[in-house]
Amino acid sequence: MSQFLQVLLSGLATGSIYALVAIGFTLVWQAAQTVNFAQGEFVMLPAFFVLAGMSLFGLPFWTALLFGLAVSVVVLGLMFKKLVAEPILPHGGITLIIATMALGILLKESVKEFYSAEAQPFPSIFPNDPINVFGAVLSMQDILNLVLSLAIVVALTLFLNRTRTGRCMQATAQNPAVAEILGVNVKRMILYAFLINAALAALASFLITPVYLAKFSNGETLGLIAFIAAIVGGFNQIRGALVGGLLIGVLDNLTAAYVTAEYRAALPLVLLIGIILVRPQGIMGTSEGRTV
Amino acid sequence: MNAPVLSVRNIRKSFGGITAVNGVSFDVHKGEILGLIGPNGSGKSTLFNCILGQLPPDGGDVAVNGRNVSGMRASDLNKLGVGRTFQQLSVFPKMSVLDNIILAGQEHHGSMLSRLFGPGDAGLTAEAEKLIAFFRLTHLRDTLAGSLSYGQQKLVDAAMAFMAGPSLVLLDEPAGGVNLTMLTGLKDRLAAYNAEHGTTFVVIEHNMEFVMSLCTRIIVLAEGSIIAEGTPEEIRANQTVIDAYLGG
Amino acid sequence: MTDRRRTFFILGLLVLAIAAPIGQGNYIIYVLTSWLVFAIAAMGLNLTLGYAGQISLAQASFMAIGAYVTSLLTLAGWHWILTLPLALTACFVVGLLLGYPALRVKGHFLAFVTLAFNTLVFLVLRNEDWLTGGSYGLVGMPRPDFGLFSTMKQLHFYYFTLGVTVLAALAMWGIVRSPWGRAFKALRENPIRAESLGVDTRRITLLAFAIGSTFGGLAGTLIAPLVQFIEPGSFGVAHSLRILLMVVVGGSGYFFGPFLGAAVVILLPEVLRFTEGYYLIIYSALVIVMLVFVPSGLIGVWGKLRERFWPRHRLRADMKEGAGLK
Amino acid sequence: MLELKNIYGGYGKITILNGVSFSIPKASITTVIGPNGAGKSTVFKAIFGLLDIQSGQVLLDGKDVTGNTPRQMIGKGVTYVPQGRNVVPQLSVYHNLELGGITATDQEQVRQRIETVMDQFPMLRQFRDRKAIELSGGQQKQLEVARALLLDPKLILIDEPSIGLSPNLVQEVFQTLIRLRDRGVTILMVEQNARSALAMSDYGLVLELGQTRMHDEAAKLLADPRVGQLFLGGHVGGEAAEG
Amino acid sequence: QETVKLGMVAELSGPGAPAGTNWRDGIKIAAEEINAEGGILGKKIEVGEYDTQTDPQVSRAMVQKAIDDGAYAILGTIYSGSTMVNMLVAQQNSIPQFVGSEAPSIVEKGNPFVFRTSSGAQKGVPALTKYFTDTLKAKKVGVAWLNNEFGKGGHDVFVEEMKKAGIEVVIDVASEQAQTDYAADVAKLKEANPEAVFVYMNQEESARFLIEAKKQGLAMPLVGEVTLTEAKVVELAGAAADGAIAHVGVTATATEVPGIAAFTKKFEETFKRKPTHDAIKGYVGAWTTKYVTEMVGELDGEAFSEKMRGLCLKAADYPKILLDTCWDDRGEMSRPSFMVQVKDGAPVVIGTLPAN
Ligand SMILES: Nc1ncnc2c1ncn2[C@@H]1O[C@H](COP(=O)(O)OP(=O)(O)OP(=O)(O)O)[C@@H](O)[C@H]1O
Ligand SMILES: Nc1ncnc2c1ncn2[C@@H]1O[C@H](COP(=O)(O)OP(=O)(O)OP(=O)(O)O)[C@@H](O)[C@H]1O
Ligand SMILES: [Mg+2]
Ligand SMILES: [Mg+2]
Repeated sequence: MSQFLQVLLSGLATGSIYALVAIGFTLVWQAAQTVNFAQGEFVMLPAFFVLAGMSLFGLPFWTALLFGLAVSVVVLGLMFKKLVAEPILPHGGITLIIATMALGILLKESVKEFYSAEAQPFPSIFPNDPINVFGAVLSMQDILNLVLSLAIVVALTLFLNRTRTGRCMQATAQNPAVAEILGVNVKRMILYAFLINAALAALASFLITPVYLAKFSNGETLGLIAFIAAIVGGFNQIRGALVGGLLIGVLDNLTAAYVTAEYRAALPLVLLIGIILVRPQGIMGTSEGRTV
Repeated sequence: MNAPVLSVRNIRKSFGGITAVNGVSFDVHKGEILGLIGPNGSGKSTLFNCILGQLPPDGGDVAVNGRNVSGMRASDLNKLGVGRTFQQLSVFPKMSVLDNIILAGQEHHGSMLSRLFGPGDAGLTAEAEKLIAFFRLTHLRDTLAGSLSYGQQKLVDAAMAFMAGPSLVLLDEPAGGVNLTMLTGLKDRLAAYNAEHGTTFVVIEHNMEFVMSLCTRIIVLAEGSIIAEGTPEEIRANQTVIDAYLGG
Repeated sequence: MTDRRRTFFILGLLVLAIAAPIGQGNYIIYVLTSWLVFAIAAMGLNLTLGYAGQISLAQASFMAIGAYVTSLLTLAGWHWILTLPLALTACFVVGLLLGYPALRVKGHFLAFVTLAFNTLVFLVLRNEDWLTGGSYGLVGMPRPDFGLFSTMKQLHFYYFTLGVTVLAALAMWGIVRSPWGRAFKALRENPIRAESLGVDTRRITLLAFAIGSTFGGLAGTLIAPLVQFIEPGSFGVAHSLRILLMVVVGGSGYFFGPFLGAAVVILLPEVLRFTEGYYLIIYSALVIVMLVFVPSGLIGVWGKLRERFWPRHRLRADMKEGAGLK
Repeated sequence: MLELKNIYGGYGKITILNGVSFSIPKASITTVIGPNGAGKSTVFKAIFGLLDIQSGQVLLDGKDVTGNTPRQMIGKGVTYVPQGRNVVPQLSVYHNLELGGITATDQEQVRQRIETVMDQFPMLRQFRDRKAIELSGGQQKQLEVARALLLDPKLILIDEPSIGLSPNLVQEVFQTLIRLRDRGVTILMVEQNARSALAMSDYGLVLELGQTRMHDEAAKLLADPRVGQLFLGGHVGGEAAEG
Repeated sequence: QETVKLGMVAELSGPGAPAGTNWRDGIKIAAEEINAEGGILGKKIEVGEYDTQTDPQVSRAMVQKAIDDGAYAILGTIYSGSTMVNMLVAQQNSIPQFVGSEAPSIVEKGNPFVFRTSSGAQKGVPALTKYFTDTLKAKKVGVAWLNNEFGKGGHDVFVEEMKKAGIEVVIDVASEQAQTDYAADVAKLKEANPEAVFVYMNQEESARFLIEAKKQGLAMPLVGEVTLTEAKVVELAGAAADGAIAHVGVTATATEVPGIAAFTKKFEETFKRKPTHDAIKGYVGAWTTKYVTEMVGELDGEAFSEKMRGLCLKAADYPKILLDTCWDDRGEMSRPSFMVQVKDGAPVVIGTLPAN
């Protein structure tokens, strides 16, 4: 029983991490109608900015976090938008997707070559003391991850749907040509989307790296699972990311504990294929409407 | 008497609370040119989509030449000789005008395998070029269809409908955006085709001059139901239609 | 390009391909051979992605299926040529299966579904070690021997591969030039409209995957005797991504794109050797730069340059027909 | 009000406009006609900053606005309704309307105007909270036309508003344009529904092969047998178009 | 010929990069030292670097390339999957090859040109058996391992050994490469409650495992082979690594061995980090090449491999070999090894095991 509870709670904790990353996917989708295949790397990188801040400039941890956040927003938000997204978006979605695949390789290899190929420890923001819940163990960090991802989902949903700026962002994503002739500042909207995404990625990075350890290759599986979480939950709804993330986290742990460890990695994939066959828009998603 | 070319029985379709088509039934006989008109949102396009397998209707039956085709996929219907155009522009933007038009005919030539091993154009280039010339697009023959003007794309769309030699064609607003002179040509072509091959047409159109001078019979739809049916003269004089649709 | 110029161009390429390995070391020949093998895999993906518009990140898994079928059977004493039909059929059938999700989802969703499929194949290959040798892989597959022509030598194996590549390219040429090719493009451009014109989009989608996958499988049947060792890790997602980048870098939707793309991906590490570990960084940065300026791939570079340096403004095509209203 | 001086421009290497020149006075309606592919829509794009202009000038109230961005043009009181479908698919009808007034400083006024246009096109009120993509073709066009009326423009560029609209609504739109003109707004319109359009216009403009062929009072164009023969379906002086 | 070319073929990029770069850097130090002492047979050595991208197919090409470039011996690779393929090429060309791989099968293929620089898993893991039977006196154990070709090798040998020793393996937990969430794994171990757990994973996985084990309060001894107590693991896992025990072949912490201390110092000065056992392996491989070639007296691959078989080198005579080392006629090596435990954040040698 306590094993079951442990597995369940740990699953929720891991799931909230997937959710944090998956939110980025759904946000970029709603605000730019594209998919960032480098999202995993976007989450991998900010931790290294922090580490670099500490080791290169000798910053104290909290200052280094702010530094990391700032650099992430500039590099992963501003520069990504200016140098990659904006020039490639007019060539079509698939081209941008492929560009972000290449970008993923670029970021990963750069960290490896210019920082380190080995994993690095990363200090935790919150005390890691175990908290006992009916015989199962959770950490403060786990609980905060959960709370934060919930809060972000609520905040972003409100922002996108209840503010004019949010709706302008959606308009830009869905039909940039129309947004432009209506006088929406299209470039600015795209910038907002990527800035928010970068900040979210940095936040996720700071929260998960104490557990994941900082390593150049962290983004690979994380990006994939988070994306699957986003699809399973429903790509066009921010809250889908939370639902999908938690679901995958829990199911993954349950499989590993009770079904098969060898095929554990297959579970999210099978879930993905299953969901796509029965409900392509995802659990929380809404269908995109009329096609003819 | 022969079975009607198209027989629609009690088609219903609603979208989350909105009834788009509310039990529509009608027959179309061989050689007819039937007009389908009605206010915006009265369910005309939805009706087409239900008839042609692009949308599953909530209820009702469709028969083509006496054969029940409910639930049949669009491509299979097309092989039975039913062609259509769409209200929105729907050419293949990154294919040349010529390729667009050949494509419209190729699936009717030979079997799947013979299309793999046969000639690259399935022997249709000459026919396609004739159509291109008729619609005055010769200078754009090898241009990508996506870079044509609105009206030109509409014409390519119309040309595609003639390609397969269909026995029944459903046209959704063929006239929108087409220049009046070209439109006269299109109208004449439709009438000639109808006279020559006995092809049956069902036309949705808001251009009354076009509908009235082309169609032999007109059905008026409003809020998903048929509110009037008759010859152009009868429709033009029908007060309900004038109030709901034509305006003063 | 006129037909005549195209014929000369192709013949020239062929002569080049025949002459290239002569007098080279084993390593260079090995590299050239893997270029051909990957070109075949990329050619298949180009059909699926470039012509039919179905993004697939599972091409490496079909190389895996082809390679494992061939390896297991040749290790059991079969001749390569006998394993070939089996391997290709297996890939065709599994390719049909992979196509099913594509009937429901498109674009990036599809990318991830196929990626998931690739991972599943990897897991099966690794975990079912009674059959596949698990993570240790299979080693020592013989190279085929055709009586007078044994491919044990590196150079012979190259010519053997070249022969297979030419046959594969001819088959692909036939497909894309036939009405099927047009139907594939129609699927990419506007599936709903294509369906209404009688194109059986369901069948065409599945075929796009099945045929593309079969080419992947063909590449697999060649990589097994080339490397003489296979293991699940050589067919992971990263390799599918690599093949995808070959297609895009070369020029997706262009017949010769995959050859160019495969050449770049396989040969670039050679050219950038002096940069040591940085070549992946440079390569990926170059890909991004290319996508910014020439999204159609390297095949489009020439046209782009010509436009840049020798711009030709053309009059509208109907100008010479003259105006109706004078 | 608006003046084009010898505009050349096109898409990539192909020159589509071969010297388009005309000027239109304030508070007038001008209808542009011409065969399909003449370059009518391209002229609108050139005015609104959506086209690479190779040479020539666009003047608005005597000021050079060549090469301005769409946002700048909106800032100068120009709105544009393109041909085809132009809604934001996943936003509601109401939010699509709201976007039409996104550049206005006084949002309260925009809200009031939305109420007004919803009175004018009752369908919009009925479907206020539905996604725009779910509307029928003609309903989407109504939404677009309504959206263009939310700002207080000086100049409206409107490209074939009648496509897909039922005849009574075409009349409604034309009446609205006339009311706007009477309030001092300048209107430049492309219409294939040319006879009724010219009938309500002050001026007509014939475009062919990317060049201005004729520019005259609308009534004169209507009466010109050559224009009728070439662009109005050959029935010169025939019965007036329905709708 | 002016120089002696050595082909350093290793995992410089891809997942194997940490191991490969250490291997390379160990060899760099050796090359410098060798050249400072006049090279091999009076000729300077030149180390060509070849990156396998941790891809067996590429590794095969790279060995081929190194040989085309005139390499006299191959140093590498570390990943067993790669070594399995590329050793065929070296064998065909009669080129001696020092590998860092520990998979048992490598020396079982009858390849006379392949030599290990550390003992294979089938030697290392059995050395541990004694620890389980005698020191821990365990009857029921668990095993947590990484499901790749490295982890599976160790796992299979361990399970076999336990069977022979009459110890029951009550719980067997496989995990994925790059796995980050060990909650379910640890929960399972906790539930089964064995007397000790054998942990066989790569560095980061080991660290993540230790962190989760500490969090859930896994109480039994955690025993590993080589990796579990490596400096990197201790750095990553922090306090969670305390108490972990491992059997190691060579370790930078064995500073009582003078050669190792000197190497460690030089390595730290040059590269500003601690050497791993991969670095020491590379170092030993390069030096062995020099020692044995000079014994043979000429650059001859066949003669070299002939000489290597059954060779024993004493650290007293050949100081850079670091420890007394022997190779059998299959290329397997044996030398003394250590038991190490992490105490207060640092690995400490708690015992020495003789060569087996
Ligand atoms: N996919 C859909 N989801 C929701 N509502 C829909 C959908 N498709 C159509 N509708 C609604 O059904 C009704 C009928 O639409 P339809 O497109 O058939 O009208 P129509 O008669 O073709 O109009 P128009 O003349 O404007 O083209 C409209 O109210 C429309 O909003
Ligand atoms: N995006 C484009 N790329 C290349 N050529 C284009 C593009 N858009 C239009 N053209 C070409 O420019 C010419 C003029 O197009 P335009 O859309 O201005 O015509 P139009 O007069 O508006 O016609 P219509 O009445 O059909 O709307 C056409 O010949 C068309 O082929
Ligand atoms: Mg309609
Ligand atoms: Mg136009």
